[in-house]
Amino acid sequence: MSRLIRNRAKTPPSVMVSTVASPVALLSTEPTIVLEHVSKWYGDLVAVSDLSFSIGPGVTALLGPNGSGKSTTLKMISGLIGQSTGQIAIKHLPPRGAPETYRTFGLVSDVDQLYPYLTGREFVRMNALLQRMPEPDEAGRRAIDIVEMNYAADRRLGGYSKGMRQRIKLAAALVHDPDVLLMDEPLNGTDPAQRAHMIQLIRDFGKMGKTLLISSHVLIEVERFAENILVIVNGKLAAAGNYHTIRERIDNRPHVIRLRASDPRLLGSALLAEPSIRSIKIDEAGRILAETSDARSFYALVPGICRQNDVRLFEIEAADESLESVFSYLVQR
Amino acid sequence: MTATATRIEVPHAPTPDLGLPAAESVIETRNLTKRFGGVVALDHLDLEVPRAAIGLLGPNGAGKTTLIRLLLGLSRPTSGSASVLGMDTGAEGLKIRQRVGYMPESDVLPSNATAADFVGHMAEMSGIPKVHARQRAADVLYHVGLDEERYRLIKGFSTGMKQRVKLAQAVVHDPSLVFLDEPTAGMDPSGRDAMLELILRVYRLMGMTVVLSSHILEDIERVCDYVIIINGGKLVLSGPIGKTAVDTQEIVVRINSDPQQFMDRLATYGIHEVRLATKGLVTPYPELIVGHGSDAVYDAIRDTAADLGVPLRSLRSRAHSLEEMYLNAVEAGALELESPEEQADGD
Amino acid sequence: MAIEGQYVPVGSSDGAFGEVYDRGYQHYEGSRLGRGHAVHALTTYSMRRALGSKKSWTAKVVPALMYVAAGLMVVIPLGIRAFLDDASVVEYWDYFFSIFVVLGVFVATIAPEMLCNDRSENVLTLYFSRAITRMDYLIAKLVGTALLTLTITLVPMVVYWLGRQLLEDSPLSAMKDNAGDLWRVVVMSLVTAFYLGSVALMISSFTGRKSIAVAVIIVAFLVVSIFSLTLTEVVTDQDVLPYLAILNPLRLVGEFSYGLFGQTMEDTEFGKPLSVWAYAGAMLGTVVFCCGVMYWRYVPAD
Amino acid sequence: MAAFLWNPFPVLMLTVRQFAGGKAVRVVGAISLFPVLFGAIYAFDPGIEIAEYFISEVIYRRLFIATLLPIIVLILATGALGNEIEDQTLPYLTLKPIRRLRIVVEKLAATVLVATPLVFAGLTLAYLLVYRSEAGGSEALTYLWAMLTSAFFGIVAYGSVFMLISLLIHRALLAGITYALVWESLLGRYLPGLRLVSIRHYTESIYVGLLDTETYQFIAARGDPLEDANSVAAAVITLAVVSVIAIGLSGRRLRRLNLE
Repeated sequence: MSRLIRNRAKTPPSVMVSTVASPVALLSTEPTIVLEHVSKWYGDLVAVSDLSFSIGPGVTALLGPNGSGKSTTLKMISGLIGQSTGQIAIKHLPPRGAPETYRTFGLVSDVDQLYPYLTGREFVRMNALLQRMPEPDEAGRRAIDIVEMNYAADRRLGGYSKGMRQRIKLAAALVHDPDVLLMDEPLNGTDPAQRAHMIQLIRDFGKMGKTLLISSHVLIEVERFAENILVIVNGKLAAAGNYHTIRERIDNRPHVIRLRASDPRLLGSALLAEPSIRSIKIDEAGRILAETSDARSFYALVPGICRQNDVRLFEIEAADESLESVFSYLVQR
Repeated sequence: MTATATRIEVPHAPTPDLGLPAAESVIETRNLTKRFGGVVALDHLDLEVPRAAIGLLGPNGAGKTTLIRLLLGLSRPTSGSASVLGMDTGAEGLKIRQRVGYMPESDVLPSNATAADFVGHMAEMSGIPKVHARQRAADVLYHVGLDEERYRLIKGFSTGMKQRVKLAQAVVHDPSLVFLDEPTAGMDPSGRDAMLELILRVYRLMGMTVVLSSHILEDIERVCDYVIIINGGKLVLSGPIGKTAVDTQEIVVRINSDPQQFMDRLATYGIHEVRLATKGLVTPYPELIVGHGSDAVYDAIRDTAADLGVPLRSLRSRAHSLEEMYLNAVEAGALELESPEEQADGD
Repeated sequence: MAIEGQYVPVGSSDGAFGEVYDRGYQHYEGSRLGRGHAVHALTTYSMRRALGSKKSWTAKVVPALMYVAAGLMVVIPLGIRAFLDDASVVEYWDYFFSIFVVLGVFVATIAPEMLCNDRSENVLTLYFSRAITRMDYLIAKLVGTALLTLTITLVPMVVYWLGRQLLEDSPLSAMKDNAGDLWRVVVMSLVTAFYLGSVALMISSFTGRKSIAVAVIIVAFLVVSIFSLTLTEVVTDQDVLPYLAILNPLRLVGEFSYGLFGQTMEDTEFGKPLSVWAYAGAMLGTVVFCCGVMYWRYVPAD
Repeated sequence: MAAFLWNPFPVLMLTVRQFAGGKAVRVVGAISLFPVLFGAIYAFDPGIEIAEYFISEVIYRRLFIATLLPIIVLILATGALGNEIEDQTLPYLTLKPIRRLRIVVEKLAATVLVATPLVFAGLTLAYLLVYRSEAGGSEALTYLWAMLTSAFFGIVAYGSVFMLISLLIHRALLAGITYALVWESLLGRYLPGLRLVSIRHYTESIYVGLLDTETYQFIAARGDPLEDANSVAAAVITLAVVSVIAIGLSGRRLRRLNLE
């Protein structure tokens, strides 16, 4: 493993994170993809600056607002564009300059054009041939089965809908059974049925021990296939790891919890007696919004308090623990 | 399944009269059919769309884009008829298009023009005199959230900014009805929130009926109050969203401890209809789904948690999410038709 | 509510006046004009865009150069004539013949600007979702192209005509005598503008890529010219020969100008020239043919 | 068709399908029919010119080599790689464990494979039409042989140079047309020095060299003979070197290309 370099992680003011433990954000024991001090600039536009992280097997979501350098990073990892400084390695091989690296990973890019004059089967088979697979037909058939595209395999790509194109692109990226899958907005343009299927595929590959790095914008869907996230803001690493733990780390934002009960006023006043409660708000619909510094004990206390005061509890939910809330905290300036 | 999205609250403004008796539906189709060669894109579609924020759903190739083009009077139906704002699409296509806005899904903006110049031009193309067009374009671009960028070339715009310009050109001529095709596609989370809020403003504040076609069901849930699902060119389901009876709802509980112990304890309170959720979110906390939402059940859950001293991470009732409604209506495995729309448009 | 249009007594009032105005979205109460306005707007907008207004500077270079070239072709002979009275002067009928290359490049640059971007960047979807028909779109683009071409054919010519009259000893009487030349100049510019404009537009309607359209227009003009010239070597019988001129755009424009002014070109490879009507007919026929092709290419709706 | 070729040369077959599927082949086919058109005209009225002069000077040297050949190869060669870059489908080839040089070579092979039959068909048909009326005999056949061979070398050389251009600049087609029409035909005539750099000159040298001198002297005297023509061997070697250099540069360029 290349020597670990101290990553001078300067914490942005809006997100007070308890000290960054490991110098390089290690997400697993045996890393598959390693980036060290990677930067990319176009003239005076700095797209990515001094990025260091490593990703292991399982599903990792690459998140970040538009223009944050997220897709530039994915393009550098896949070898589409060269980095200005730093090293990138996929299973110890550099993505640019060594064609052998392309055996180890498959890329599903967000580019929509394909070869309209080829049929789905021909397209996937061509990818198998270019990967120098011994049995291209067999590999093609297996990949098309996985993405359930047999019914349209012999139709021309020109007539494919957006969802069908996404799936045949996945088949092409899978045909050489790579250990690593890089996917740029794979759910873009798929309809709910296709999306449910694609999410299931991603989860299965994750369980199989493959390493998946997936960039996406629709966080409510990311929650359904990834627990590990890598957030890039303004070209810098904002956060890495399990998003629940990350939420814990953001301790300058008190946890907001929403409750609905039979007697909100009574429950509210009872809760105020607890030392860890910072504030209680009751909106016109009678919902309670409680801010607490110690979420863990709060959840344990509430049932007891309700019973003592004979208040029926209808709803209790963290108002800002969803990936969307965590993301919005991380991206603020 | 997915957490129900929080609704965006926007103050209600009086909706202007559309020169239509209130009850009359904004869009009506009578066994509307459209065939491209052998492929049937729309199959005897009967629709009555009220004046509301309408979600238009359906798998890729289900006929959504074809329907929108027909309603805009851009293509002629093979058989049957359709009327928009009381005007027949076949005969009065021009008049309809003067009072209807359309935000297409694909990239349709000229890269080598400035936003203000182009939106102003589009206003003129809808009959607004040159003097007013410039001023309205600047106003509308400001309202969709573009400040000084509106005077820069579109080619430097991010996806989010381009979507805003597309929305601006759809509403600049103050239409009574607006079709929005995948308005939030490709936008980052904060961009999506802003765009959904804009769409609600267009509906509530500007009083325009909105037909929103999107694949992201969460957006539909947050904005629309009426939904239409089309599959294979046929109407599969249409009706208001989220108005299902309370007692049919299941209760979803997430605890931070051994689920079996919790379920046994619950049994002592006489609650047996409990199962462990499998699909759902990737979450560290096990999720239990309890049968039906009567008061006794809520108390039982509360008391079980209090007895075991277990942190009750989440407790909420859940109507069938729109996604379930959608998947049942469309039966996930529906064979995907040769998508006629793609061919029809691409020349 | 905001006080509509009244004088807002801010300064003088005794502090009783204070109003917050609704800056939010307002409905449009103004007048709404019909298709005519939309077509007019599209024509003027297309013309401005074709010349590169509100675009990066590179789009403005070629049209500007062509205007300069056309301008020089007029100013220089006038200048010479002003100083050396008896200098031989460029005749009206020779003018188009000499600046045909400038005209060709100009048209080959602006015609693709008119059509290709709308197709390649899918802006057509927006245009056809507005209150115009596909026919309106075509008319606006054709009229726009012709008008633009006129600015480089008619305007310099009229200036040249005016210049020559002013140089006469009694300009006013000269103007009356040479009025005949003026209307011939106008006719010549109009027909040529529509002829070159429609051919270039037709070619541009086939592709979304401007570079290909420009290339094909130039190559088309060249190949047809070379083709007709090569044919003259092959075809020997005299009565077929002149019809070959119709194939060659440069020759066609030249012969038409000469015919219009009652001049005859010296005996060229194309043998004795036909009547001016033949050439006018050929040009207008080409215009009609091009419009038909564009109609077929754009109008069939679904 | 030709499925057996997919396995050894996937990129080649892909490009052949690309040409077959698109407008390129139809446009190129139409252009390569031009010589046939002239052949037909000649057949219609053969009296006007002697066959050798017409086929050699009018059809082949002035019409074909000067304008048609560069344009035909240009459309195919710039399309082969240029379209993939513009449509952003190139990563399906470059992000694969194969050498970039092989991609360039297979793309070029596809261009030659598509251009050659069309060009040969056009020329041969024109030749037959022109010689239909006269007993050509073996001596006339040397014209056909010379035309096809030199055309082939022209295709390969133009192909590799135009492919390199399509990798270097964005609007390759426009640049190619300016190169072919302005540089080679117009300037070539007035600035003799340019000959050393123009592929057309070498192609013509091969053609002239292959014609045994007596037949050509008789023809050349009538038209404009090719000044300081190189020997066939020299011309062939030069074109080969030019092609190899262009292919090498294309491979290097493809390695460095940033596919935004």
